[in-house]
Amino acid sequence: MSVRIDAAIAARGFDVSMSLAPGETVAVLGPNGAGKSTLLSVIAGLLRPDTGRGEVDGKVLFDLGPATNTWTAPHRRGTALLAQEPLLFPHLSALDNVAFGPRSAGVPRAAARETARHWLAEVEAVDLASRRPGELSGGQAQRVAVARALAADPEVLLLDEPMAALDIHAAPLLRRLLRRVLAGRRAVIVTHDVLDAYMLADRVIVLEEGRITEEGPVREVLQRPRSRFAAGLAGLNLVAGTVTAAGIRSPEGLEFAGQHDAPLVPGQAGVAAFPPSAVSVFLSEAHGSPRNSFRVRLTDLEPHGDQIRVRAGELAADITPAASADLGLAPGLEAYFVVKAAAVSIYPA
Amino acid sequence: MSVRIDAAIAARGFDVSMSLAPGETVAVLGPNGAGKSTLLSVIAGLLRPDTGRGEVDGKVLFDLGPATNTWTAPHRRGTALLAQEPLLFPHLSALDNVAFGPRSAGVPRAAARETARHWLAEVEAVDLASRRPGELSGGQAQRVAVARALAADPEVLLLDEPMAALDIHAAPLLRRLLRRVLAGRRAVIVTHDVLDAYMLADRVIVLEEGRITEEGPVREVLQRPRSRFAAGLAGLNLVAGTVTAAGIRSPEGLEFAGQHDAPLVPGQAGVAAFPPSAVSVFLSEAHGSPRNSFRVRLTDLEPHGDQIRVRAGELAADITPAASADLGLAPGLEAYFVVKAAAVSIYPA
Amino acid sequence: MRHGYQGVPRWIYVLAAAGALFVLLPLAAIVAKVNWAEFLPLVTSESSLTALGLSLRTSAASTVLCIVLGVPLALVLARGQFRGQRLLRSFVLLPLVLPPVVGGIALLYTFGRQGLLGRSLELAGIQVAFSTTAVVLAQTFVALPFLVVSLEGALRSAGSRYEAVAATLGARPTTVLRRVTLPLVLPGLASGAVLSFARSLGEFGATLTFAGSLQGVTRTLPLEIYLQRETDADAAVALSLLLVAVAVAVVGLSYRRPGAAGGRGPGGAERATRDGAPEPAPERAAP
Amino acid sequence: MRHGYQGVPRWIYVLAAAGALFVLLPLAAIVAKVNWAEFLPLVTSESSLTALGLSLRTSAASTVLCIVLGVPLALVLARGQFRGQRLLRSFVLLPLVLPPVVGGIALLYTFGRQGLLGRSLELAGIQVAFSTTAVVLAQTFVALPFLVVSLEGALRSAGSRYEAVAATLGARPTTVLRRVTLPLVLPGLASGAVLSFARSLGEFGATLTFAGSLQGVTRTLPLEIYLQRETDADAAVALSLLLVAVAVAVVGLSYRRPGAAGGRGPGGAERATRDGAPEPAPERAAP
Amino acid sequence: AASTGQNAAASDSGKTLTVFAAASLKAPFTKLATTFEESHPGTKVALSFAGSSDLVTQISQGAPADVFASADTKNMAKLADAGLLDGAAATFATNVLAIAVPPANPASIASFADLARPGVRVVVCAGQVPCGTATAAVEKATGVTLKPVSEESSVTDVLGKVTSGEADAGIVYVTDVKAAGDKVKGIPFAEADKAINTYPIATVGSSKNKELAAAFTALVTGAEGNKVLSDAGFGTP
Ligand SMILES: Nc1ncnc2c1ncn2[C@@H]1O[C@H](COP(=O)(O)OP(=O)(O)OP(=O)(O)O)[C@@H](O)[C@H]1O
Ligand SMILES: Nc1ncnc2c1ncn2[C@@H]1O[C@H](COP(=O)(O)OP(=O)(O)OP(=O)(O)O)[C@@H](O)[C@H]1O
Ligand SMILES: [Mg+2]
Ligand SMILES: [Mg+2]
Repeated sequence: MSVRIDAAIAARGFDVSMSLAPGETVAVLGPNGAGKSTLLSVIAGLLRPDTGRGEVDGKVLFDLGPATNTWTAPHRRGTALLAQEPLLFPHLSALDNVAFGPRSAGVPRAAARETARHWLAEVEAVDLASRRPGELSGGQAQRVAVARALAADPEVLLLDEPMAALDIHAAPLLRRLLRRVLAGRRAVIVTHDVLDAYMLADRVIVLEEGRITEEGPVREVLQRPRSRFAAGLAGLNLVAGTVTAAGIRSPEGLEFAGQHDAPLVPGQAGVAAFPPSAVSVFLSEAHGSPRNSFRVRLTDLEPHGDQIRVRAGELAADITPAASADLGLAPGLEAYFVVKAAAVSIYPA
Repeated sequence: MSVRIDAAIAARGFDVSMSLAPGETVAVLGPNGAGKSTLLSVIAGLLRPDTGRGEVDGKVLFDLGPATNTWTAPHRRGTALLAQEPLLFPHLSALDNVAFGPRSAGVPRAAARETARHWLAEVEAVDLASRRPGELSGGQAQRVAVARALAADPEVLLLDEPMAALDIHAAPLLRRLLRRVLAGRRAVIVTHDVLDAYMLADRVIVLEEGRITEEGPVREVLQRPRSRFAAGLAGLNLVAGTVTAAGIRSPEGLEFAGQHDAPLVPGQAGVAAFPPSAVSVFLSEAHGSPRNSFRVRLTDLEPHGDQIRVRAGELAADITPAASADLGLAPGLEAYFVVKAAAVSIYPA
Repeated sequence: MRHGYQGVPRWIYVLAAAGALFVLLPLAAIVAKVNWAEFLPLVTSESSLTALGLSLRTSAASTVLCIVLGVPLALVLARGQFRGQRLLRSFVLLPLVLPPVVGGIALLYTFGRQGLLGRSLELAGIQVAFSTTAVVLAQTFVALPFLVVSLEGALRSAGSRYEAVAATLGARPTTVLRRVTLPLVLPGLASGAVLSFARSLGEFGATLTFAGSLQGVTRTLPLEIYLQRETDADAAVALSLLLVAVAVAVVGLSYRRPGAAGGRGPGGAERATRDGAPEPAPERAAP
Repeated sequence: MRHGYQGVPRWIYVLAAAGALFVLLPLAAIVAKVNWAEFLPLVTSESSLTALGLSLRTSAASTVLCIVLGVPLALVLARGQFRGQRLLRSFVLLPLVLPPVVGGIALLYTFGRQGLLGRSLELAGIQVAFSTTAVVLAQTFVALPFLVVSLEGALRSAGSRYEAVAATLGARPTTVLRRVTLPLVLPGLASGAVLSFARSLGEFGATLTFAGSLQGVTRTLPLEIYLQRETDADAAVALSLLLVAVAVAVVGLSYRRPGAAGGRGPGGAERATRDGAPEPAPERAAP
Repeated sequence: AASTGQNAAASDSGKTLTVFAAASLKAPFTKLATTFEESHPGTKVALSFAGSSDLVTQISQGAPADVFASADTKNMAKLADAGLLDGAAATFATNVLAIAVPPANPASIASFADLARPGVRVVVCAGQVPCGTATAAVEKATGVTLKPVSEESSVTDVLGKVTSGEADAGIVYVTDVKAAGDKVKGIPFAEADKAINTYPIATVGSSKNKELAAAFTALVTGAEGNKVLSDAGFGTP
C-alpha cells in the first residue's frame, strides 16, 4: 500500500486505520460528526493525532507513540486539502488564490498564473479571475477553492465535500472534471452523495462515530450494505438480525424471508436488504404470494422522483401518487408493508 | 400581498421584484452567482439596495429613491436569516446560540434555554448543547444554525441553503421539520434541490443573473419549465425555438413534434420539453414510429440511479447499463437521440 | 490531540530572541545593580508604600475611565461612518506623541483654575488641580489612545458578520454590543486595558505638571522614583523594580490563558482541547 | 450599494463624543494659547529645525528597528508554544511601565561604557551612549512594546486558518509568512508601526538620560521643547504644536482608506463597493 | 544642522568641547559658548543641558563631557567623591530664593510669612532637590512652617504652577523670576540669604581636551562670565 494511515484522537473518539493503493481514489462516507473532516485533517497534517503512524510512499508523515515522535510539516507532505469551507485568501484575487499552490512550488509568477487560468477555466470561473473572495457568491467561492486545490497538483488530493453549494449545472461539470483529474491519482474524497462515490471512487470507507464500519469496492458496499448508514446511502431498506432457517429475524421479532447466494448458518448475525420500490403498501393484512408482511405506522410521505416515498420509521416504500391517493395515506396511519421474498437479499453481516 | 420587495443593486446587476402572500413559502432557485443570497440579504436588511422599496404587512422595510430614504434596521424587521454559512457565535455554546433569538426578544434566560433545547431536539442536536461552535463538525454546525433561525420565531423566515452539509439521514429529517414549521408561515428558501421546492414551497422563483426568469406554482414551473435552468432542475430536456405547424423548430434547425393542450400560433416563441427517460439512443439513423430523431455527439456518460445518463451537450438520455454496454457508448461517439412525439410537451414560452 | 500546524519559520525565532534580549538585558542590568541589603527597607519605607498605593488606585481609576470613554470611541471609529472620522482618529492618537509635560500643560489650560473649563468648575465648587482627581485625569489623557488603538484594531479584524447575524435574530444594537461585539473582542479589550493600566502606572510628566507632587495626594510611584533619584540614583533604580514587579503581576494576571496551552505530558491532550476551544481548530468553521 | 448594518447604539455616540472632547479640548486649549506672531520664527529657528530633523530620522530608524525585532516577537508570542511564553510577554511589556528615565538608566547600565555590553562594545571600538545611535536605541526600547502588543493582538484575532490552508498547498513557513500572514495582519502591523513611531517621536526621558542632549546629535524635538520650557513655557507649548502637526500628518497618511468610505453623493454606490472590498460584506463568506 | 549621527567627542577630535550644564544655566551658557567659539576659532562648543543629577549619572556612566557645571555643590561632590573630576571645582555663581506670584498677586503676598496664611496655595520644591533644601533652611530660619499644596521636583515645575495661575505663590530662584519676565512677579524677601545656593564648575577627569576645558572654566569664572551671569540674575560668589 502506498499510503497507510493509523491514527487515534481520544478527545474526538476517533480511531481509524486506512490505506490507499497507488492511483486509488477512496470515498469517505458517513453521518455528520463521524470524523470525516478529522481524517482529512490528520492526513494533511493540520491535526496531530494522539497516537498513530502515517506513511506515503515510505515517507513517514507522522509516527506518534510512547517512544516515537516523528512529524512532517504539512507543506512537506505532498498533500493538498480542499477543506469543508472554501477559505480563500481574502487579500488575493481568485486568480492569485489558484496560483498560490504553483507559486509555492517555485513556479514563476507568469507560468503560475497561466496554470491558474487553466484551472479556473476548468471550473468555469475564468470571468471571476480578478474578483476578491469577498465579492464571490457561495458557489463561486467553492469552485475557485476546488480549482486552487487541483492547481496544487499534489501527490495525494484530499477533498472535503467538493460539490457543496454548487448549482445543478456546476455539480455534474465538476464531477466530470474530478473524474478526469482523479484518474490514476491518489485521492480521498468526503461526500454525502453516492453518485460521487460511484463516479469518482474505486473504494468507499464508511465512517461512523470515529470508526470505520464498512469498507470495500463501491459497488459491493452499496449493493450489499451491512450498515444502516450505507443502506440509507444506497437507497435500500436494511434490517439487521440473526439468521434463521427461513431468513432473518429482527430484534423486534419480525421474520424476513429472502434470497441468498451463500449458505447461511442459523444463529449468526445477518442482514436483509430490499429496495423501497419492492415494497407495497396495504391498509389491511392481505395474504398472497409475498411472504414478508408487517404492520407499521407511517411517519412521513414525500415526493421521490415520480413516486411517493412512504416512510415508516427506518423503512421506506415507493408507490405511485395515484396509489397513495387511493389509499388515503397520511402520517400516523397504520398500514402493512409487504415485500416479495424474491426482492429481499440476505447475507451475513 | 403581505410582503413586497422591489430592489436594484447596480454593482451586482441585481434587479428583482417579488412578493409573498400571507402564509406563503417561496423557493428561490438559480445558478451560482444569480443573486439568491443577495435577495435574502436585502430582505433581512444586511444589504442596502441602491433603489427600491420593501414592505411587510404595511411596515416599510426600506424605501430608497431619489427623494426617499427610509430604512428599518435589521432587528426591527421581524425577519430571521439563516445565512449560507452557519456563522454560529464562537463564544457561546450551541444552546446559547439557539437561545440568542428568544433572549433578544426579551424572554427570560431559563425560558429561552428551554426553547433552545426544544429546537436542538428537533434538529437532533441536543447532545451538542454544551459544545462550542469550534468543536462542532460542519453538518453539526449547520443543524445548530437552523435551530437558531427557527428559535427566533420570525414573521418572515429567510433560509439560504438550509440542507447544506447535512448527511443523508439529517437532510430528510430537516426537510420534514421545515415542512411542519413553514406550514402557514411566510418564508423564502434558497435551494439547489427541487425536492426542497416540491416539499416546502408553494411557489418558486427562478433567478438568473440578478433577474427573475421564471415564477409560479412549484408544479407548474417544474412540469412546464420555460427556462433551461428550470428544465435542468426538473430533470427535463428543454429545446427553445419557434412554433411551427408540426411543433417546435430550434435555432439550429431541428424540428420537434409533440403534444400540446392549447392551440399554438406558428411563429410565436415556444419550448419543447421531454424527460431523458423518453430518449432512446441509436448508433445509426433508424426510421420507425418515433418522429423526432437527431444526430448528436456524446459528451458524457454517468450513472443515474439504476440507469446510465448519456449526455450530448444540453440533452440527456437515460438508458439501461446493458444497452449502453451493447452499443459501446463512449464520450466523443456520434449517435442518434430518438424521442416519441407522444413524450414531448410543447407549450408557448 | 494537538494542532499540528505551527508555521513559524525557524529564523523568526532568532530575530525574536534578539528582540527579547534587547528588552531583557537592560532589565537584567538594573537587577544586577540593585543593592539587595538596602532594597527591602527602601521598598517598605512609608513614602514608597504610600506612593505605590496611590499609583495603584489612580491607575485603576484611570483604566476604568479609559474603558468608559475609549470603548465608545473605538466603536465609533471602527464601525461608524461619518465625516471627519480619519481626522478624529489622528487627534485621538495625539496624546501619544505629545511630550507628557506638554500634555500636562494642556490639561492645566483646560481644567486649571484659569483654564477653559476650570473657571466653570471652580464656580461649581470643584477644584481639580493638586488633587488626586488631577492625577487620574492626567493618566487617562495619556493612556486613552492605547485602549482606543488596540480595541479599534480588534474590532476591525473581528469584522461585523456576527453582529449582522445577531441583528437578523432580532437583537437591538445595545444587545448586540453586550452579547456579541464585546465578548468577541474581549482579548483586544483586555490587552488595551492592560496597556492603558501600564501606561498610567508609568505616567510621570503630565502628572507632575498638571497635578503636582504631594505625598499621599498626588505623588505617585514614578514621581517618588524621580525624587529619589535626586539624592540616590541607585535607590531610584531599585525602587523602579517595585514598579516592574507590580506591572509583571498585572500583565501576567490579565493575560491568563492567552491561547492553547501546549501541554506535553500525558493528559495534555484533553487539556489542550479544552483550552483550545476559544481559538478554533485550524480546519474548523468558526473564525 | 452600501451595507445596511451599522449596529452602533445611539448612546455610544454620546460617550464617544465625551471621550473625543476629553482629548480635543486640551489640544484646543494649547492652540488657543499660542502666540502666533512668535510661533513662526520659533518653529523655523535653526535649533528647532535641527531637532525636528533629528527626531524624524531617529523615529523612522527606531520604527524600522521595532518592526525588525517586534514582528518576530509578536509572531513567536502569538503562534509559538513554548515554556515561559507568558513570562516573556510580561517582560516585553515592561518598558511601557518603567518610567522612561529609569529606562534610560537601564540602557546606560547595558550599553554605557561601564555597562554589561558596553565594555565589549568599547573594545570593538563602538561607543553607543551619547550618540545618535543611542537615541534610536532609547526610542526603540520604549516603542517596541507598542508594536508587539498590537501585532500580537491582530495575529491572534486573525487566527491561523489561512496559514494552515497555505501550508496544505505546499507553502513553506517563510512563504506562508510573506504571502499570507503578513498581508492579512497588515492593518494591525500598520497601526502598531504608527504607534511606535508616535511613541518614538514623543520620547524624552530615556533619550535625555541615555543619549544626552547635544544639538544635532541627540537633542530631539521633545528635548528641545524641554529646554525651551526652562526659559519660556509658552514657547515650549508652541513648539510642541510642531510635533503634533507632524504626528497628525504621519497618522493620517498611514491610516489611508481605513474602511469602506461612506460616499453619499451620486456615484457613491460604485465607490463604496470598490472601497468595501477589503472588508467583506456582512453576508459574505471570507472573514 | 549638518551634523550627522556621529559621536560628538569622536568627531573633530580636539576641536569640540563638550559642556554639561544644569538646565537653569541654558541662557547664559549659550551666550558664553558663542563668545568662547569666537575667541577660539575652529573650536566648537557642544552644550548638553539637563538636571544636575541627570548629568552626574551620565558622566559616571562615561558620557564624553569635558566640563561640568552643576546647580548645586551636592551633585558636584558626588563626582568628586567618585574621583571623576580633574582638580577641584570652582564656584562661579550664586543664587537665592524669591517668592514668585502671578502678576495680579491674587493672594496679596508681601512677605515670606504671608505664605503660611490659610487658604494660600503655595508650591515649593521637594526636599530632595536643591531649591527644596534651601526652602527648608529658610523655613527653619524664619520659624514659618509652610503647608504647600505641592512639592515639585524642579523649579521649572514650581514656576509653571505659578505662571498658569494654579498656585497663588511659589518659591523659586531669583534667576527664574527674571527669566520668566512679566509672566510672574517676584517678591524678594530678606530671609533669602539664609540659604545661598552656589554653582560649581569643574573639568571632567576623562576629558581629552583639558586645556580647552580649563580655558572655558576661566571664561565662566572670569569677568566676562560674571557679567553674563549677573545679567541673568545670578549673584557673584
Ligand atoms: N475542536 C474540536 N474539539 C473537540 N471535538 C471536535 C472538534 N472538532 C470536531 N469535533 C468533534 O469530532 C467529531 C468529528 O468531527 P468531524 O468534523 O471530523 O466530522 P465530519 O465527519 O466531518 O462531519 P460533517 O459531515 O458534519 O462535516 C464530531 O463529533 C465533532 O463534534
Ligand atoms: N461584495 C460583493 N461585491 C460585488 N459583487 C458581489 C459581492 N458579493 C457577491 N457579488 C456578486 O453578486 C452576484 C450575486 O451573488 P449572490 O451571493 O447573491 O449569489 P447566489 O445566488 O447566492 O449564488 P450561490 O448559489 O453561489 O450562493 C454574484 O455574481 C457575485 O459574484
Ligand atoms: Mg466535515
Ligand atoms: Mg448564495
